[in-house]
Amino acid sequence: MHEWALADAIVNSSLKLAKDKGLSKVNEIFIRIGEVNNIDIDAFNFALSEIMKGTILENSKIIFNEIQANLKCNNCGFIFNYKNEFDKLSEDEKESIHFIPETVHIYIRCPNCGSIDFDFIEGRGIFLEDIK
Amino acid sequence: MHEWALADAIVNSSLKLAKDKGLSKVNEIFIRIGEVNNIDIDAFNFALSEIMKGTILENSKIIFNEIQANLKCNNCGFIFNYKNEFDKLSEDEKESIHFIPETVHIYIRCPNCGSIDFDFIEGRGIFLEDIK
Amino acid sequence: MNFLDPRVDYIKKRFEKIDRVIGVSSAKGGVGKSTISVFTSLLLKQKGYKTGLLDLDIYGPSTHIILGVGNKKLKENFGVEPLDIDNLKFFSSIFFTDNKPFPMRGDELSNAILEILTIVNWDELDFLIIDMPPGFGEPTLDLLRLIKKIEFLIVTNPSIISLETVKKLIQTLNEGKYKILGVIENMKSTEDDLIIKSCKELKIDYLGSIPYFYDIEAIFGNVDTMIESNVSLYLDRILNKILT
Amino acid sequence: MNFLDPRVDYIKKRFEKIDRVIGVSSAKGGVGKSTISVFTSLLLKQKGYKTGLLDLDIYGPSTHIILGVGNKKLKENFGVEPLDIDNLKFFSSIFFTDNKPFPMRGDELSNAILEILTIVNWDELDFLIIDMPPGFGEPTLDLLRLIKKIEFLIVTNPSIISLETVKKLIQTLNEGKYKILGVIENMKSTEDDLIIKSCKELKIDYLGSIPYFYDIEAIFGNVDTMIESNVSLYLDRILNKILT
Ligand SMILES: Nc1ncnc2c1ncn2[C@@H]1O[C@H](COP(=O)(O)OP(=O)(O)O)[C@@H](O)[C@H]1O
Ligand SMILES: Nc1ncnc2c1ncn2[C@@H]1O[C@H](COP(=O)(O)OP(=O)(O)O)[C@@H](O)[C@H]1O
Ligand SMILES: [Mg+2]
Ligand SMILES: [Mg+2]
Ligand SMILES: [Mg+2]
Ligand SMILES: [Mg+2]
Ligand code: NI
Ligand code: NI
Ligand SMILES: [Zn+2]
Ligand SMILES: [Zn+2]
Repeated sequence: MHEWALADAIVNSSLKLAKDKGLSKVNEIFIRIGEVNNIDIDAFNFALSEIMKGTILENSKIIFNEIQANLKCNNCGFIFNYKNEFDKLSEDEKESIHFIPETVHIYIRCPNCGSIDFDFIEGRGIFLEDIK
Repeated sequence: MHEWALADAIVNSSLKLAKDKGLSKVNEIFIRIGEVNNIDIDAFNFALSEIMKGTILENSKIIFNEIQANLKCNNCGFIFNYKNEFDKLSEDEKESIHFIPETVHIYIRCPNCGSIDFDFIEGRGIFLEDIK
Repeated sequence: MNFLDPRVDYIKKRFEKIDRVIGVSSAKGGVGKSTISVFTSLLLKQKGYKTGLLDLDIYGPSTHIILGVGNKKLKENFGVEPLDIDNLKFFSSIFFTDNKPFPMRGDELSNAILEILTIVNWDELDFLIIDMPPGFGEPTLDLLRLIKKIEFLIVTNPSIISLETVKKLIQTLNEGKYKILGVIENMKSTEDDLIIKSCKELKIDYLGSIPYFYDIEAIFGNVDTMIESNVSLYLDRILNKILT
Repeated sequence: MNFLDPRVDYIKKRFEKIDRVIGVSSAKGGVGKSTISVFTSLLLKQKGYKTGLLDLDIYGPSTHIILGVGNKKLKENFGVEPLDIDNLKFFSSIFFTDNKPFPMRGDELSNAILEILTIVNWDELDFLIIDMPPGFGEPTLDLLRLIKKIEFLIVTNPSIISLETVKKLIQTLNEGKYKILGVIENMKSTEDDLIIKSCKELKIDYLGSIPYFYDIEAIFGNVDTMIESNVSLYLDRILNKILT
């Protein structure tokens, strides 16, 4: 479960942000999750709550904001939905993307022109949106 | 005057856009000019009107939208105004930037941390905004 | 921004006046792309072709060293005119960098490349030779996007390490149906047929080899000597195969 | 986006557990960065140091070829664990690319690098050796930004072309006050002192040279033979200078 590392990173940033904001207790954590990262939310959630134990984040409510992924082709300008392409991939390919989302450039092509040269418009990465 | 080439490029794109829009005569051309390109507006204007002669763009009013340049440091996050740094440069350095704006990375540093690793937020490039 | 970048169409227009655009590529560094780019363009102009040489390795420009060209001020004429070296038209970013380091991220690099393709006024050419940097980033992707008629001259040395990366380049170009002229095996010093065999497997023309010349750099900077050199002798045979 | 990217701080935290981070760089391609990265990490682990090797040349990964490592599934444990090769911890993007071409623009490359630095769990190390790609783009800029304690081992071959680019790298690192361990002159085959002289001018330590070994690739893939090889003999003397 490499979700543990991602959870650890989120906790690390949340603690820093809490300090910056002068919070002595955190109750809500807002996390933005890009579809491409294909996170196992249950595992991620579990990891988060385990790692938060004994910190000012303990028992915080985690609010996930899941963002659909869209890509734009630099060759033909076509904007396309990630999910459709993702569903066609093998389990191994899906797993590679789960670890290193940019490997989409290896396994996916622009459905309009076949180009390898496209970019994420949105839906990539895990971000800390806010804490309260 | 390399402004001639830039004017030629704008005319080329304006004619294409006019075709796409189905216009048989163009009266106004809106051009966005980034501060970094340091365009000689008079020369540019002159070149434009010369090149437009005999086309459906002839006698169009040119409306320039000049955009101040701001940069953001990837190393320290500092956002800084381009003009202040530009004014410190030699004539040769200014000329290099006029031709290839990215040479700012050679001649300018983040005023906060000294890093070479900054990006334009805005104020780079010449764009065709619209025609009417 | 959703405004129209006039460079994209203008570049296509500029390149309409250029008959053949040849990217000297390998994705691997240090195999002789720059060396072969320079000798190729010298040989082509010697044969009477209107020839241009564009150094697109902006992080590590080398062709000016091989040609022996220092900092020059370029003339302006509907853009900037490439330098005229005894009828070879030459452009490198070094004319604007004072030969200083030019570190930047890819989107800035892409912008610099588009600007160069926009402003350099090659006028009519039979051949434009483009010296490519290593890697698979903006320089390659932008050329693939903007200059569909580009042909690739692929350079490797007789090494399993280079071959591995070169194979990936060929795979990518094949997939996009770009034209590959073939592979040049540079710095060959044994009879090893690793590259020849691999070309067969990849169904790519093996154009020939250039031996390892110990003292090749001794003639750099002297255009006439370079044209008369053994490097040119070998390269000429290779070029004749792609001139038909 | 203005949201907090948790990777930036997490990478710094991960690297707190690594004593010395050494980037093997030159900005020029084909000078032996990957070869020296591999031999260096093998020698360090042989001396008993906890050593990691990270291949950051994502467009043209080579260290797996030199090490003779094929595709492997990595274990997951607070991220992914690097491959253990007889006590050398090794990570390359090839474990996730099926050894296919991986073309992408710089911002995507930067994202891939940040992801790798975030998820790879090196745990405690005495040395992490990073095999750098050529160029001056995201891989270099991101390391300079994220790992301030990084030290640079600069590789060149005895060529005026390589030297030109290497000089630019040194200039950039000096300006940012990064630590430069010194220069290794690889593939030396004559007594030419171009590089030695230039190091003096640049006030950079010339750490020594490694001869041109004709058949170096014959031992690639055989870790034990590599450690016993002449390459290691030469490199070992050089490394002793930076181990103090
Ligand atoms: N045929 C050859 N024999 C010997 N040395 C060569 C040969 N071709 C190129 N070189 C040398 O090899 C090095 C790499 O060549 P270069 O053209 O810079 O490669 P690239 O552009 O692929 O990085 C240079 O030092 C160059 O002088
Ligand atoms: N000392 C040496 N003698 C002979 N060949 C070498 C030596 N070091 C490296 N090489 C060869 O030179 C080529 C480039 O080396 P590599 O490590 O891939 O360079 P880089 O990582 O800088 O691109 C490879 O084919 C490698 O086998
Ligand atoms: Mg992008
Ligand atoms: Mg940018
Ligand atoms: Mg080169
Ligand atoms: Mg390498
Ligand atoms: Ni996972
Ligand atoms: Ni001008
Ligand atoms: Zn497309
Ligand atoms: Zn800064």
